[in-house]
Amino acid sequence: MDSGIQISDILIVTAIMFFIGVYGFVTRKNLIAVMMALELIINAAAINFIMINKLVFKTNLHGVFFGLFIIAVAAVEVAIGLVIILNLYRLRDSIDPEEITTLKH
Amino acid sequence: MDRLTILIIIPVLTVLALIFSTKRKSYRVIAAIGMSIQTLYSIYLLLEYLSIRQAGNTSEMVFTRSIIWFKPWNIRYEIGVDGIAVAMILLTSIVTVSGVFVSWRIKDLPKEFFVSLLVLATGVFGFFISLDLFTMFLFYELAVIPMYLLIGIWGSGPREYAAMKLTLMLMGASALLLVGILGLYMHSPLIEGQHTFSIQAIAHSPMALSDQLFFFPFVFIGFGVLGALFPFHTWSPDGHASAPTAVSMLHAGVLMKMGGYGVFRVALYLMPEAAHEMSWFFLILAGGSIMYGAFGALRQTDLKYINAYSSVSHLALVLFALLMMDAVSWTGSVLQMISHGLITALFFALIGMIYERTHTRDVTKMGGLMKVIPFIAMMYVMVGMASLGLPGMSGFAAELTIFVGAFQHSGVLERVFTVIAVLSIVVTAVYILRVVGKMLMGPIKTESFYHMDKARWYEKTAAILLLACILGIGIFPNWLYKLIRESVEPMIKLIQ
Amino acid sequence: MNWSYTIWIPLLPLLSFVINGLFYGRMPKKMSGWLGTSALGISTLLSWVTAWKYFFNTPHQGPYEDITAWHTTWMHLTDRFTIDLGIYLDPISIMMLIVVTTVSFLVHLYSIGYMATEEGRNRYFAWLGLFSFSMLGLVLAPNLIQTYMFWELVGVSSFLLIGYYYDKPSAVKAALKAFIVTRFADGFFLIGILLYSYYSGSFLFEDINNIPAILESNGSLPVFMGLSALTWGLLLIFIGGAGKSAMFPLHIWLPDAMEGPTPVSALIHAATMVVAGVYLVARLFPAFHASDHGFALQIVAIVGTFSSLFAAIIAMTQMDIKRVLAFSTMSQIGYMMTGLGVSGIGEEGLGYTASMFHLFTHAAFKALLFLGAGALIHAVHSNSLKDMGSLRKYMPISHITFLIACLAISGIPPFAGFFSKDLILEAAFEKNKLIYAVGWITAGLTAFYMFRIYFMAFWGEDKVYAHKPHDPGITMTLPLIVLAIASALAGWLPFNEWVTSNHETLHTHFNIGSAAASVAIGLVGIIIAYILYKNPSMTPQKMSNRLGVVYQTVKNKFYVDEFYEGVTQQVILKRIATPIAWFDRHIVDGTMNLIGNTTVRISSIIKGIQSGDFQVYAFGILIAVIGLLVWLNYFIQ
Amino acid sequence: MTWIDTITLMRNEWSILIIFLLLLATEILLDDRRQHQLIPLAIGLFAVHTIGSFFPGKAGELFGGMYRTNDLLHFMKAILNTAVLIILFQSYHWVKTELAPHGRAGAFYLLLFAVLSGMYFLISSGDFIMFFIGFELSTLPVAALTAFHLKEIRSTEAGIKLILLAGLASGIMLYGISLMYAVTGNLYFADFLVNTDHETLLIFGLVLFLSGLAFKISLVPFHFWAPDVYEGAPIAVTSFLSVVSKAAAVFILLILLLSVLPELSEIWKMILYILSVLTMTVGNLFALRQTNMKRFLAFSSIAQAGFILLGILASEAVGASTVVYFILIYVFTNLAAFGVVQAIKDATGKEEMVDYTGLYRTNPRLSLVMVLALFSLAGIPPMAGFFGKFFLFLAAAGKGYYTLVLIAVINVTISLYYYLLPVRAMLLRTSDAPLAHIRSGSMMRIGLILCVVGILILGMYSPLYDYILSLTNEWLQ
Repeated sequence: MDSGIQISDILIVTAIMFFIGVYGFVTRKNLIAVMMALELIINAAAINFIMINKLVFKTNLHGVFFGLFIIAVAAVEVAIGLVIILNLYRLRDSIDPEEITTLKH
Repeated sequence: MDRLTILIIIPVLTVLALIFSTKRKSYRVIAAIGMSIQTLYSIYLLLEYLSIRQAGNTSEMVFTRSIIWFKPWNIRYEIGVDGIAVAMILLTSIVTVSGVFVSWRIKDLPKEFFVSLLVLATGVFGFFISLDLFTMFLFYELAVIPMYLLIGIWGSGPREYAAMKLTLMLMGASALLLVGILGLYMHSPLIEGQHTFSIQAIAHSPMALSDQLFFFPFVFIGFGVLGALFPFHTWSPDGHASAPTAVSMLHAGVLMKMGGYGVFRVALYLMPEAAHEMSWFFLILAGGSIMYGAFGALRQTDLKYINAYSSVSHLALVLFALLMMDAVSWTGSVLQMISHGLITALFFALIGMIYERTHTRDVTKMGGLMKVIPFIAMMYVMVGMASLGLPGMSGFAAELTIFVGAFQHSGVLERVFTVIAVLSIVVTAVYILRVVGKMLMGPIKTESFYHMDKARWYEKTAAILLLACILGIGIFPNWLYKLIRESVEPMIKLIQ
Repeated sequence: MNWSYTIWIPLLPLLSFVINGLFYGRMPKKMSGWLGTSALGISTLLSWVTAWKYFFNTPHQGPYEDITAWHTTWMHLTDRFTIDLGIYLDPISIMMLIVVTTVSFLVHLYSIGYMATEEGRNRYFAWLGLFSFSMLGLVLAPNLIQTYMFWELVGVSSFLLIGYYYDKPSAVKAALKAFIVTRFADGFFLIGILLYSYYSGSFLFEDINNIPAILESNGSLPVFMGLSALTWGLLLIFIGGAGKSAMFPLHIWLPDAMEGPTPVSALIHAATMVVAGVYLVARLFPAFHASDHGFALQIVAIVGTFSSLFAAIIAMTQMDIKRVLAFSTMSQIGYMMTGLGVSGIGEEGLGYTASMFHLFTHAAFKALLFLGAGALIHAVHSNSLKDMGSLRKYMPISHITFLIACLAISGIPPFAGFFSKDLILEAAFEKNKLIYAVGWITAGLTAFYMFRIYFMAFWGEDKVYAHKPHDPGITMTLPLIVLAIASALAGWLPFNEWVTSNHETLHTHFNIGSAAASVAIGLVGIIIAYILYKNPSMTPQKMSNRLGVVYQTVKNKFYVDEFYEGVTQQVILKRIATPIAWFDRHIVDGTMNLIGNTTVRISSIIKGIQSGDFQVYAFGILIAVIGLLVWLNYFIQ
Repeated sequence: MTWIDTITLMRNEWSILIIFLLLLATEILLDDRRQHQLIPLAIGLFAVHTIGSFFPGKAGELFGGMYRTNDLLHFMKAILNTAVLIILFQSYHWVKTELAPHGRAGAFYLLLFAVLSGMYFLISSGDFIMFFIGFELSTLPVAALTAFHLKEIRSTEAGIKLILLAGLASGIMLYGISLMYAVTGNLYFADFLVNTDHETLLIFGLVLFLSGLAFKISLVPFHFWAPDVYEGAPIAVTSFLSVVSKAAAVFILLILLLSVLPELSEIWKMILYILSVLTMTVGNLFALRQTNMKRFLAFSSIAQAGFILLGILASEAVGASTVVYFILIYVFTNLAAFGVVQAIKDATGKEEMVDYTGLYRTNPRLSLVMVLALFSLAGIPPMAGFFGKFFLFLAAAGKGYYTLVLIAVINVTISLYYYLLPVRAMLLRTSDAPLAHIRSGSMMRIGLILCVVGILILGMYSPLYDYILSLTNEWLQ
């Protein structure tokens, strides 16, 4: 069955996602929120892969598998990230990006 | 083991001996022995060379040896000497050995001092024997870096500043030089599909004029900085002022000669057309700074500054003569390099001795030293006379040759600057005699100067050795002239 | 005939220099003096022998030929420019040989006594040996470069000897002045040599003097300001000569040079070195004469004449006996230059011969005057004429010899000076009346100032002396006597047979008129001096007061020194050297430092980028990515 | 493809996996008090592994081209192994005293080896999936290592910065890959760009993708994380980051550009050109005024990366082999410097440049090692660094990048200035309170001696360079 979705639409959507993610990444004042923004970025890529595979290159499943791997790895990444953030929270009870600027110049 | 590599082996072995020796007293002895052997060996080399020439060997380079090093780039350990190189090697060894003697009483970290001194010497020797641009460049940098430590650790005054400045300016120069060398390599003739760093090979098929015009300035300035080319000479006064005696000797006596030698062997020899095209510009720089340096020296009161500026003036004369692109003046400039090497070395040695006794280098604070330290004072007068070109001393022979050679150019620019160069000897006389009059003659100014210890044996050894060479060349210059001239001849033929 | 032994004439003094120099300090007392003296004695003997052989014992018809007695290649620059060291014998070089060795020998002898009490005696004799060697090398030179080399060496030895009392500031100052002024002249000398030899293609005198050959080998010579390159070369060379011979305006070093020991003044600054300039012009006489119809020669004549008058005027006012003699030397050398200047070649070569003759006689009586003055100074321990008076009572020998010298220099027959000076005046008379007039007046002035010092020193009222003056010992009186005999009789030598411009006998005819004139003016001078100074009186004082500013100007040597002082101090040092030094330290070096500092400053300006806030970093990355995209787009389109 | 192939071709991966499992097992068995016994085991095993990795293997593909290897790749892995081995030697004392007591030594080694295996896969990845896995595996655990000092805020901060920015980078990179995928429809390197013309989308993808890699090599302006992380992380990790992961990233970049994306060369050459200029210059300018040795070395290694790009720009065999050669030299040189920092930190806990004042008088050997390392970094003969740099410039000049070379040599001069600053502190100056004499342990000594030998020999010993070149030639056939 053929839905009316064009690849261009997908790319536009994911591009928007991507930039929302970046925006969030740069602006959020809470590390957890930053992590979430990061997820947006990565998932934008994942969606790209899957949809491109689905809509353009139907012959094989490279994109889909790539998508799966991306999800897995993203999970790992978040896990490690959260652990470190947790540790930070233990050291000084705050997860504000502004706090962690002791290393500079 | 071929003849020339030994020139590198001896200092390296000496360095190793120093590193593994532990007795504090023995360092200087080891260094002295090593360098004496080196000197004897280079004299032997000279004789060997002469005999080979006698035997009728007319090839440009002798004792040549070429070992492939980095095949992909066709980089070779290619060595060989002609008369010029032999002369420079002899100069280097003599200056080095007297430098070792002068620094006999070095207090702080003697081992490290002699090690760096000898590493420097190694670099210089390697530079003079190498016929491969890569090797040459390698030895060049090897020779420059120890200066930083030598000035920085054992220097006086604003030593850190001086050392850093000297190193950066010379290394900046070598950066330019590197670009020039790469250019030479890339435009060198293809031998079995490979470019080459070999000087001889490049010289026999130079690159197109347009490329030469691009790369010539890089190489000329790159070496010129080391040869105190205006306006890149300012490292040398500060460097001299802060450097310990022996280092000033090597620095002015040998290191700066590498500049002139490089200009001569690489810039002019490998890019002659460009040299002809651009000589006017550099002629103005060099010819101008002959007078410039002399007048600069006129106003200094610090002995080392005076001699630093006089070096600027004399080395400008060297570059000036090189730019004349004429057999006689080239020979003259090599002569001038050698004679100036000996003279400045002796100058700085004596300054060191005087400073050791008076604890000042300010001319205006001294006076009447002739009475208390007659030997050193007399030596100073003599070397001063040599430096202002008194006949019978090496300086005169060199300068006369340069002037005669330079005068064979009837071009207006050449004429004007030749006249300026000749008149500079007047200014030289003024600043030299000013020092002699103020410092050595006249009444003794300071109470403490009445009793100074006389020159010690090692000081005398160094001074007499150098003065002997100066006089020897001055009275019998012809053999040296012949030696150099015979090597200059083919180069000139090739580039014209 | 073998002349190669002549090499020993210069070598022996060199030997004495080397030995005295090396064993300086370890030498027993007096040893050095006798060593030098004996060395010079031998060379003197040799040179007399040489002269005898050359003039009387060489079979020659026509001119005396030039002999290269010995030579070796010093530096073989190119086949054209080969620099030889050699010994070149011809009439003038042999004449100079006689002068130099004899005077030097006598001075050595004299110095043994004069310097007996000095500490650095060995040093003194070493320098003396060095000087004699260099001077001999100079006169024997077969080519210009050798001339120049020894020219420099005599300069140095003169520097060292003037600065003999090196702890005396005035002596040091004088020494430096002498060296630097002459060195300045030598700079032009060297340029002249190079310029000339570029066209002549050789340094050898015979090639240089052979103008026609040069002209046809070069085709047309470049002309600058109406003078050919050769003339310019000769003029530059003459500057060198003028420097050494203390011609105006390069004379300022000579009076100060009197700071040296008196025998040195006698040897270097009266008899030998200062006439080197004259000798040089004589050497190149054919060239001077031929190029541009002797234009350069006219310059020589003018400079010479002016200097002679100029110096004579100053000499009348000086109170220091040695300075008077110094100026008189300058004036007499002026005479010699005039002689050369007005001379022609061949049969008109009277001036040449006369000048050489005067050089010869002048060496004798001027050396005598200086040594005599030395004796006086030795006796009264002062240079000033104020401290001398009626010394004739105490030191008869000195008195007689000094008187002879004065008569000689004043040109009173039958003493030597009369003949030579008279010949010069004759030559001048034929050439140019004005020059003759000046010379004639100068002769009068000379007589006046010489007898002024004579009367002031040996007559006048008795002064109070620390200890009674007396004639010096034999080593000092002997030279006086010898020289006195020489300056009395040298005039009778047949110079016109020996030393002539073309080496052939020159037929001179004694011109009674001009002789009478010059004798007359001489006598006038003497008489005036007699009236003024025979018996102490206030008249000289009054006269000088009446002259006022003029007198002051003259007494201060026309303020020439002050002028030079101003030029060197104000212009060269303040206006040129100081700015250059400043420029170098601040502008050139400043730029280099600026480059370094700018780099460091930039790095501290941009440090803010590394703010430490990772969100800023992220933003930076984003910008970078977008920037790259834009940049690439720009390229792809 | 037989099972035997999988072993021979993947022997590095297998052996590291075995070591990994062995360590895991022993760690589980050992109780925390005896943890330190783990250390010699780890080092010993890994030493064997390293030596083994130098034997040339055989070339081939696995898993339908997802994994491919050849002698050059083997050699690259060997380089990485050597680096890690030296780091293990140098970190011995630190692990023993800081980690083992808290029973964290095992974790450290496991993470380290995990990262290393990730790099193996990254280097010999045959398609973008494998590449991505390798890339993440060689990044994420490092973040954990960076934050290994749980009690230190700086360490944690560094960890956070690394993990987040790395995430961002990989996100960008993934997006780029996806765009390229959209054009090519293929993820295998082997025939990645066949029958595709250069659409703008592809170029966009390429740019985003390269940005990701540039981040890992810490090229300006993707370098911001590097100094902070380097300064915050434990020295062992810092040296790992600055040497090993940088090396791995450069290798894969080299492989991708030269063997996968050669058709796009004029595009990526433009990108690398500007990146290299920026990297050299900015890196140097920042390094000028650093006072903390680790941060100082961080910026210096950023600048060095800029020089490496010259080699990649030169491309072809000579360029590639020069890059590998330079990396090899760089490994020894940089680790020597970090080793000295580590030794001094272990003994005195100091890592500021001022603390090094007058070091030569008390610790001549250590400071000599440091001086040699710095001179080598500055490219002073006869140290190896000189040859590496010279050849890079030579390669670049060979392609006519004279302007770039000129910029580079000027940067070398600037870099000389700041490399001389520690030398000045250690040799030229004398301090009234210098650091006491340090007796570093035997392991540290072995590590340092290895480095010094490398610095002195590698440059002069030309056959090595010929060998690498021959490998590169094989690979590029």
